[in-house]
Amino acid sequence: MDRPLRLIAANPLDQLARTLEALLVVASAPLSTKELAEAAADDPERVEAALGLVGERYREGRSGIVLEHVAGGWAFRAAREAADACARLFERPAQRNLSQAALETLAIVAYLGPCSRPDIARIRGVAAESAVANLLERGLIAEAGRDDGAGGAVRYRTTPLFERVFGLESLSQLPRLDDLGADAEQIRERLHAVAEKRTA
Amino acid sequence: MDRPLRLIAANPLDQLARTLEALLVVASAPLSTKELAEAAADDPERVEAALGLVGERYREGRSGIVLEHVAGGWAFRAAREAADACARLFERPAQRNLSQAALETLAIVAYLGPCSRPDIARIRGVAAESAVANLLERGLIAEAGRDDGAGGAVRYRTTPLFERVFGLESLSQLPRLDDLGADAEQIRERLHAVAEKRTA
Amino acid sequence: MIVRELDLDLDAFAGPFDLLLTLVLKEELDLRDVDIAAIVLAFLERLAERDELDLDACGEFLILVSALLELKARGLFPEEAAELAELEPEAAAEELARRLAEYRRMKEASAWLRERLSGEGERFFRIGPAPLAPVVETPLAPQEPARLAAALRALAVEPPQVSLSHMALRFPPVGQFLERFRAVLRRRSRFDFDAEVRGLSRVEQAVAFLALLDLRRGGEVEIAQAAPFAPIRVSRLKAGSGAGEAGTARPAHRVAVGDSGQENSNRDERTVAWTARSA
Repeated sequence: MDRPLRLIAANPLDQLARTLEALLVVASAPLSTKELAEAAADDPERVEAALGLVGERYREGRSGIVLEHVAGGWAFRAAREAADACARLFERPAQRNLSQAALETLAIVAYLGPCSRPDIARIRGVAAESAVANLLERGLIAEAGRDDGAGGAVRYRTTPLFERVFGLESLSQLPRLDDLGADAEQIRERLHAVAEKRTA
Repeated sequence: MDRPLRLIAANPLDQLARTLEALLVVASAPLSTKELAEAAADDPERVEAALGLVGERYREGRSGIVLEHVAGGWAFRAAREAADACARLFERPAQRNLSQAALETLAIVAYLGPCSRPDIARIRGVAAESAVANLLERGLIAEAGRDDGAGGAVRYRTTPLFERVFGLESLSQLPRLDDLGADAEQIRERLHAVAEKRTA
Repeated sequence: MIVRELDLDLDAFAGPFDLLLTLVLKEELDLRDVDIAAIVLAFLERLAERDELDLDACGEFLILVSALLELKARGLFPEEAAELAELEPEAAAEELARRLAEYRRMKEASAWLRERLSGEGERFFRIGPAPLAPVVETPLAPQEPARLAAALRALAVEPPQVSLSHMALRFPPVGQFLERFRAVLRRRSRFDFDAEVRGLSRVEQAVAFLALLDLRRGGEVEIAQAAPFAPIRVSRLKAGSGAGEAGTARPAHRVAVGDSGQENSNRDERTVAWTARSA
């Protein structure tokens, strides 16, 4: 049972194998033998050999971490015996709430119509990058052309998924904001004016 | 040399330890003992014990993968001996070359957070906008609501990534600031008390 | 460049800048005896020895020296100090001392963070999902449209009148008044100080008065007052020739520091301009 491990410990490739382990645990995509060899500053044949040692150590039944050869190279994955545990880790219950930043950004895009990131940042008074990226990733907003045609800032609009999540048949069903202005343009002006005061 | 490994193999916690390895290798952020226990469907005491085994196996000098306790949880990272190889292939997490302005801003947010840009500017005496944007982009700080609830200035707090990059188990590991012995809440209270006095 | 260690050689004090601050805050050194312009000059000379502009040092210096200047302004107007910013002078000084201490603690904290960072340079870890991790969807629970309306309404709320922004050490740069008085003196050989600063805030008047003292020390003006509380008359001492001051006056150094010139953040931004002249 422990024979191969003694071999690793005694093996001249052991240090290289440890370097490969380190590279693979940091990587967020599979690494090719060539990439591994360049990073380890060693030659590809030795890397292949060291990968054999790593594969021996990280295999099903022996370790919870398994070395896998996939298209594009080598990567670690979870052992199959831990599949249920991994499923429990990732299948978190539905996230109930949007962050304040996401909610504000979504409200701006929903009520004012297609808006660019600078537009959103101006109204919120903070950079909009992460909130916009987060909403894009969730599929609640999508790109909708550019300001002033080509070359302008990308604009975003809400998606059908947004309407489903908020239980709306269309954007016209959004709660009315008559107290803020008669139409989107007036509301936008009002928000701009307040935002300016806030930073003044 | 291989004795502890044989021990692991014989240990009743061995399967749990392998499950933890699997969870840690696929996780995208440090996992707390509680999260690990829930995913492994086992009890926290046993998880703690199994983590001991995992830590024994994945430690500097022994493996290219190292278990660390950071940002309130457990995570794998690359062994320090592989740092050069890693540096050839990967960006250092949140590039280490933070400017002085960024570091001061980070210190203020870490010690007094959540706090707003005006708060930061008041303490630093210069505008905080670009430093804040820079830290947001690196994921070291994140939005945390607004002053006085809605409509006020956006507040920021440090992220778990901040703790991870700086190798902190939690914010409580930050050194105490010697003089005055004032903790963050006291400082805040005093500031607000003074502000009220001034505007009274 | 470490501002706190800036070596000073003034009439009233010789030693590092932070010792001067400590003595002032402990009231062991009377600020009236301290020539702030000379401190600025020492800093500028040190700055000029370097090839590049050290913005961090400028930032730290400005906050420290502006605190000193505010203390001095209050000290020069003891009976008016209470009205200056609705704060008792002791309270003001204490507040400033506290703020300086706070800033210095944050500087220490940031030094600790920097050290920590360099020690952690060898720790590599993955950021983001593992290559072969299960792909996950985190479905969003059903949301209330009313929350969208509330979020937008909140953004339309007028900002509160009460803000911490006025807590920043905020007063007009001395240089502004130096220039203004010189401009007046190019047109007229004398002017009435009180008339010139009428309508300005107390703090502005205080800073204007500092500028006036600076002009006097520079030998540019003569100040006369018939009686206590009588109007202060300022008269030109040397005939300024066209562009400026002849003789001993060296060209003015000017340092303006903001944090990378972001637009649209006047509230955060403190751009302070100093005009330092040889004494």
